[in-house]
Amino acid sequence: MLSCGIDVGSSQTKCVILDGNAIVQGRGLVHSGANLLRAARHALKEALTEAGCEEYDLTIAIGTGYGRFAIPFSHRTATEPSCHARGAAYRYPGTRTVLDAGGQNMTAIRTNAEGAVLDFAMNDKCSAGSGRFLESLTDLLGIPMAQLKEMQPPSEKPLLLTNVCSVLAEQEILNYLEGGKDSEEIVGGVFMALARRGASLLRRVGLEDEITFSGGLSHIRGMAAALSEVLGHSVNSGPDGVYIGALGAALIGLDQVMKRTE
Amino acid sequence: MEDKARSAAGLLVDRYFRELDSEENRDRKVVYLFTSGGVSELFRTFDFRIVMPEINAIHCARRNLSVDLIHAGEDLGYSEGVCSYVKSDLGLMLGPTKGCAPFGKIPPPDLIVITHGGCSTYIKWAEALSREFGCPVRMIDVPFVREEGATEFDRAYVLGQIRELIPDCEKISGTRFDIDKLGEILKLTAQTVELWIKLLDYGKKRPSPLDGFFEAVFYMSPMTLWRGTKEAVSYYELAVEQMENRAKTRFSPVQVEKFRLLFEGSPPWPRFGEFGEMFWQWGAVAAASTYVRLGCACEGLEMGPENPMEFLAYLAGLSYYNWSYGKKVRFLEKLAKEYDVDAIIANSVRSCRPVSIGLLDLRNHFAREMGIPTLFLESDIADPSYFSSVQILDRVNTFLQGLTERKKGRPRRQKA
Amino acid sequence: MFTSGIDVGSRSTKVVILDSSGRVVGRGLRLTGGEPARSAEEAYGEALLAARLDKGRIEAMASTGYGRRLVPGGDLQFTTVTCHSIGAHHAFPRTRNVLDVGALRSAAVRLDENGRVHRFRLNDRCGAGVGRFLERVAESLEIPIEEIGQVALFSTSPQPIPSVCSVLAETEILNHITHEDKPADILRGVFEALSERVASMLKQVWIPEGETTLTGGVAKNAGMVRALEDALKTRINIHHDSEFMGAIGAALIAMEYVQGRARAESGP
Amino acid sequence: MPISKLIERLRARLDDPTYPEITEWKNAHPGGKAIGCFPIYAPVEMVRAAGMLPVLIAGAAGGIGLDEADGCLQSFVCSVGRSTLELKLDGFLEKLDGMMFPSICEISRGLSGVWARHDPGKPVIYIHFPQNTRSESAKSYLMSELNRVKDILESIAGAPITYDALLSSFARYNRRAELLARLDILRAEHPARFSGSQSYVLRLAGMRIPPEEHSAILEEALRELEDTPEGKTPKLRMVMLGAFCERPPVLMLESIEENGIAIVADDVLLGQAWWKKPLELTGDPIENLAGHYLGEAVPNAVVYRHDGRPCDSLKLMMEKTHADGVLIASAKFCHPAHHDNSCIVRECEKHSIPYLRIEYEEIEQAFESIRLQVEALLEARERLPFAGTGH
Repeated sequence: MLSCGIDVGSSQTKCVILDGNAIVQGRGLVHSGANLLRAARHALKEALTEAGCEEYDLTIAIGTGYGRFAIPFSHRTATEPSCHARGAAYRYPGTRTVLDAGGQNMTAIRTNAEGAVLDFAMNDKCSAGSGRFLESLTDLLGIPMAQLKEMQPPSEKPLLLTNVCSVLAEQEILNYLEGGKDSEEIVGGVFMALARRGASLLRRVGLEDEITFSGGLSHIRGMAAALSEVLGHSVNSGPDGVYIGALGAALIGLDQVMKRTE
Repeated sequence: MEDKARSAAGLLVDRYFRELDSEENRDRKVVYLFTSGGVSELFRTFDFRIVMPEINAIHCARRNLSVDLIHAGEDLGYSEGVCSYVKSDLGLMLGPTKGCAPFGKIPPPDLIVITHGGCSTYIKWAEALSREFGCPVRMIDVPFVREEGATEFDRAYVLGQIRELIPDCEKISGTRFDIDKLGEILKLTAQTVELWIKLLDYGKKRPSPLDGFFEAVFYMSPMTLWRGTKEAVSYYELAVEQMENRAKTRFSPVQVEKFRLLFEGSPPWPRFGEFGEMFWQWGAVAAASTYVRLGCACEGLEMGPENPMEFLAYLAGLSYYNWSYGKKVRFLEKLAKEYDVDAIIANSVRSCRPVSIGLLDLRNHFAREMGIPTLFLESDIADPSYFSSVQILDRVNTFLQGLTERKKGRPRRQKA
Repeated sequence: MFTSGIDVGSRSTKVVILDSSGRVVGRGLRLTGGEPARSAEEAYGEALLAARLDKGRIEAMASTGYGRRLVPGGDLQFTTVTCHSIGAHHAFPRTRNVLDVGALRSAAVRLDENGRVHRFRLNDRCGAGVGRFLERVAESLEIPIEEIGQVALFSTSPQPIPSVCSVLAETEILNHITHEDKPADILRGVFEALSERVASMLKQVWIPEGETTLTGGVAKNAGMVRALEDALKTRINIHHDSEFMGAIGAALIAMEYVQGRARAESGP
Repeated sequence: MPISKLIERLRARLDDPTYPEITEWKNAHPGGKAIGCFPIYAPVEMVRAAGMLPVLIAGAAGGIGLDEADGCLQSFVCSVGRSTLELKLDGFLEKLDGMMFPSICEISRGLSGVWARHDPGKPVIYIHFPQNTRSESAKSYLMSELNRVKDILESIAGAPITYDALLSSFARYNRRAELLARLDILRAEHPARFSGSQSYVLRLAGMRIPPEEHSAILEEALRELEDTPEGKTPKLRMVMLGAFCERPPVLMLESIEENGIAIVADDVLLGQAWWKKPLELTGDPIENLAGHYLGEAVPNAVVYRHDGRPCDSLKLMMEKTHADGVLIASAKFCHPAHHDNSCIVRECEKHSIPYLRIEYEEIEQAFESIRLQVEALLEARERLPFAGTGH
C-alpha cells in the first residue's frame, strides 16, 4: 500500500511517496512554472521512478500547496499548515512549533505530538513573497542560487533592511549597492531580515520547543542559521525540509486509508 | 426562504436616497453628518435632509463604483495612503460626477457637522467638503472612551457642544427648536434600538436563525438612515417577526450550522458577497459581530429618553469605534461568551485606523490567552485592490479546516 | 565631435554615442548585475566598437540612472528625470508629457513649452517595480519577456488583476494559471492593471495639450503601450531607441557641455 | 566648542535606544521618575512641575528592526507608531515610570490602549485635547482633563504639583521657546551659517533632557554661531512642511541640503514650538494652560481650526523666511499630513510656488529616491540651456 503527497507550491512542486509503514519510498522536486499540472506530473514521475512503481500502485494521493486544486489525480486536498505540522511532527517528533517559509507565504504553526494544527499565523499581507524575493535577489546581485545557498549570515552587526515589502526592499538594496555595500553583506542582511520576520511570526503563535524550519527556504543553510541566531535557540532543519509539506500530505493520506480500513 | 427583512431594508435605502433630492424636499435644508457618534435626531427635529458621507461611500462600494471614484479622489491630490471612503466620497462629490450617483443625486450641504467620534479623518473630510461648498462647519467632539467608560466631564462636554449647535440649526433651518419634538423622535430611537438588539439577540439561538454579520449589515441600514422615525420602528418589528418565524422552523442561513463565528472589523464592501461565501460554504455562520452594533446599540441602552438632551449626549458616546482597546476586548469577551462562538474573525481594513489598530493584539489575546481560535484577515472597506481573494480564501480555508479537525475530537489545544 | 551617455539602470546598463548632429552612431547594452562599473565598462566598449571609434574620440561623457555615481570617467552626472525628458523631447519635439517606466522606478514628467522639466512625480510605494514585475510574470508564464506584449494582443477576455501590489498580483496570476486561463488574457489583465497605476501617476502632472512620450524598456512592449493608450485615451510616442532614451539624454547634455566649453574658450 | 563640533557631539548619542540620558538623570536625581510622552504635544510642563523628567518617545529612528511591533501593528501604521511600540517590546523603555498619549490621531489613541497590554502595572495616560476649540465647554473640559492628568502624575511622583511649581515650569519652557525662536531667525537669515539639519539636531537633543538643560545647549549654540563664518550660498531656500510628528532622519535633511537646498524653516518636533506666545506666569496655571491650548497653539494638522485653512502655516513661514519653495515632506501613512498636503499642493500650484512632495519613514536609512527628486528639481531650475533646442 502506497500513499502519495504532492505539494504544488508557487515556485517548486514537491512529491513524496510513503509505504504502509510511513517509510519514504520516493521523492520528486521540480520547478512549478506556468503549467502546474505538468509540474505535478513530473514531480510524481520522479518520485514513482525512485520508488520503482507505477501511478496505479498508489493507494491514495493528497494534494497541497497553492496549486493543490490543479492536480486531477489527487483524491483529496489539505492545506499547507496541516501538512507542514503533520510532516514536521513526523520528521522531528519533538516538534511543537513549525515555521514554513515558502515562495509566497511564511507561516508559523503551533502543533502537538499528533501533528494537529493548534494555532497558526501567516505573514502580513505586505510582507508576502519572501521566497520569490530571494530568487530575484540572485539576479539583482548577479549571484547564482547555488552560491546563495552556501552563504552565511554575518557574524558582526548585519545590514538593517527596513522594508517588509519585497518590491521596496529591492529598491533599498539598490541604495545599499550604490552606497558600495558588497553582495555578502546584503545577502546576510536579507537572511537576518527574513529570519527576524519568521521569528516574530513564531512568537505570535507562541514559541514551544522543538522548533522545526520547513518549506523552500529551509534548505538554504544561511537562512536556518540566521533563524536560530535570531531565536537564540536551535532549530530543526535539513536539506529535506523542502519536502515536509508533501510528506505531511502523504501521512494525511495514510490516515485516510487507515480510517477506511477500520 | 426569501429574506423579506432584507428587501424591505433595500426599499428604505432606495427611498432615503430618492427623498434626498426629490422635488417636494428641495426647500428643506441639508446637513452633512458623519455617522459614528452622529446624533441625527437633533437634525430631524429641525427637519433637515440628512446626508451621511460615509453611507454614500458604502453604497458606491457596494455597487462597485469605488474604483473610478477613488481614482477621481486621487486626481484631486489625495495620496494612496488616504482612507478610501474619503477618496470615493470626495471623488463622487467634487469629481466629474459632481454628486450624481446612480442611486440618487446627493444635494449640496447648507451645514456640515463633524462628529469627531473615533476618527479624525472626519475632520479633514468635512474641511474638504466645506472648502468646496463654502458652508459652515460645526463639530461635536466626542472624547475617546477609555476602558472605565465615559466620565461625567466627557458627557458634559458633549452636551455643551450639542446645546451650542441649536442656535446655528435654528438660523440655518429657519425652524425654532422644539424639545418636545426631539423627545418624541428620541422615544422612537429608543424603541428602534431595543428592537434592533432584540433582533441581534436571535444569534444566541442554536442554530442561529440569522447571520449576525453577512445578513445583519443589510438589516442595519434603517438603523443608520431612519433612526428616530416610525418607519424604522415598524421595519424592525417586521424584521424581528421574520427572525421569530425562522427560529420556529429552526432555519439557518447556512442550512446546517457547523461553526458559530464572531466578526470584528468592517465589511470589505466591494467583495462582501464573495467574502461571505468563503464562510457559508463551510457552514460557518456569524452568530454575532461588532460592526452591526457600532452605531448606538453596543450594549443596550442604560438610559431612557426622559431627558432628551442628556440622552442625545449619551447616544453620541456609544460609537464602538471610539472605544479604547481594553473596552473593546472586554466587550468581545462578553459577546464570545453570550453567543457561544467557536472562533473569532478579525478583519483589518487598510483605510480605517480606528477599526484596525489593536486587531493583532486582539488576535493574540483571544487565540493565546483565551484559547478561542482567532483568524486575522486584511482587506479594505472600499478599495477592491486591497482584497486579495486568493490570499484571503487560502487563510479562511486553512483556518476552518483546522476548526473542523479540532471539532472531530482531535486532541484539544493545550494552553500556551 | 562625439559624446557618449551612460544610463546605469537597476536592471540593465545602456550606452550610446552621438555624433555632433545628435545622431546615434553606437549603442551598448549589458545587464547591470552586482558590478555596475564593470557592466558600464563593457557596454561602453560595445558602443565604441559599434561606432568604430576609440575612447580618445569621445569628447565628453555624461551618466545617469541609479548607478550614475558608480561609473568611472563620467564627467557629468544627471538624474533619469532630466535625461529621459531631454531624450524624449529630442526625439519628439512636441512632447509635453514624458513617462519613463523602468524596472524598479517609474517617473512621470511634465515639460514646459521649451521642453524643460516643469513638474514630475515618481511612482508611489505600491506602484513600484513595474518592469521587474513584468519580468516575473513572463517568467511564471514561461513566455520570453520580448514576446509578452505581442501575446497579449490576442486576448479575447482579459482576466482582471485587481491587486495594486505586484507581489499579491503574482498570487492572483498563479491562481489564473491554476484555472488554466489563456496566457494572452492573463497578460492583457496585467497590462491593464499596470497601466491604471502608471496612468494615475502621470495624471498628477498631465497636461492635455502636447504629446506624450513613453521611454524605458517597457516601451517596446506593444501590449503595455496599447493598454496605456487606452488608459490615457491618447496616442503615445514610441521611439525605436526608447530603451536608450536616458543615455541619449545624457549624451546630449554632454554635447551641450562641450559646446558651452568651446564658447567659453573662444571668448566673447 | 565650534558649532560643528557641538552638533557632532549631540548627534553621537541622539538615537541610542537605551536612553542613557534617563539613567544619567535618575542617577543625578535619586528617586526621580521619568514619563514618556508620545508626539506631538503632551503637557510636559506639568510633568516637569512634578519634578519628573518628561521624555519625548518618538520611535527609534532606524536604530532597530520593527519585527516585534510588526506582530502587533499592521504595515500601514506609521513608523513612529510601530517603532515606539518596538522600543517597548524590546525592553528599552523599562526606565519609564509612565507613558502619556495625546489625542492627536488614531495611532496615538490606539497605542494608548494596546500599551497597557504590553506594559501592565505602569500607568498609561491618555489625554483628550478638545478638538472643538471654540466650544464654550471646551475650556472647562480641558481643565478637567488636565486636573485628571495632574492627579495621576501626582500619584506617580508621590508629591503634589503646586501652582508655584507649575508656574516656574512654564517659565523654563518659555525660556527654551524663546531661545528656539532666536535660532529660527538666525537660520532664516543665515542658512549658510546655520543649516536646517544643524538646527534639527539641536532640537532633537532636547527630547530626553529637562528644558533648562536644553536651554543651556541652545545658549551655547547661539554663542558659537555669533562668529561662525558663512558657508556657500544655497541654490534654493525651502520651507519643510508635514514632518510635525514622525522624525525625519537627520541623514535625510543632510542629503537634501548637501545638494544646495537650504531648509530655512520646518515644522519638525512641533511640540517644542507648540505655543504662539509664552505661557502666562500669573493666575491659575491649569486655566492658563487650558486657555493657551485652545487659543495659542500653533496652527497644525492635528488640532481642528475653525477657519479651516491648513495653508496658513505655509504662507506664514514663507513670508517670515523669504523661502523660494516648499518641501512637502510627510511621513508615510501619516493621515493628517496626507490630507493637508493635498491642500498645500493646490496652494503651490495656484501661486506657482516650486515644491517637492516627498515621503519619508523614520526607520529609513537610504534616501536615493529623495535625493533623486531634489537633484531633478535643481536640474530643472538650473535651466540647462540645451533643453528645448530640440536639434
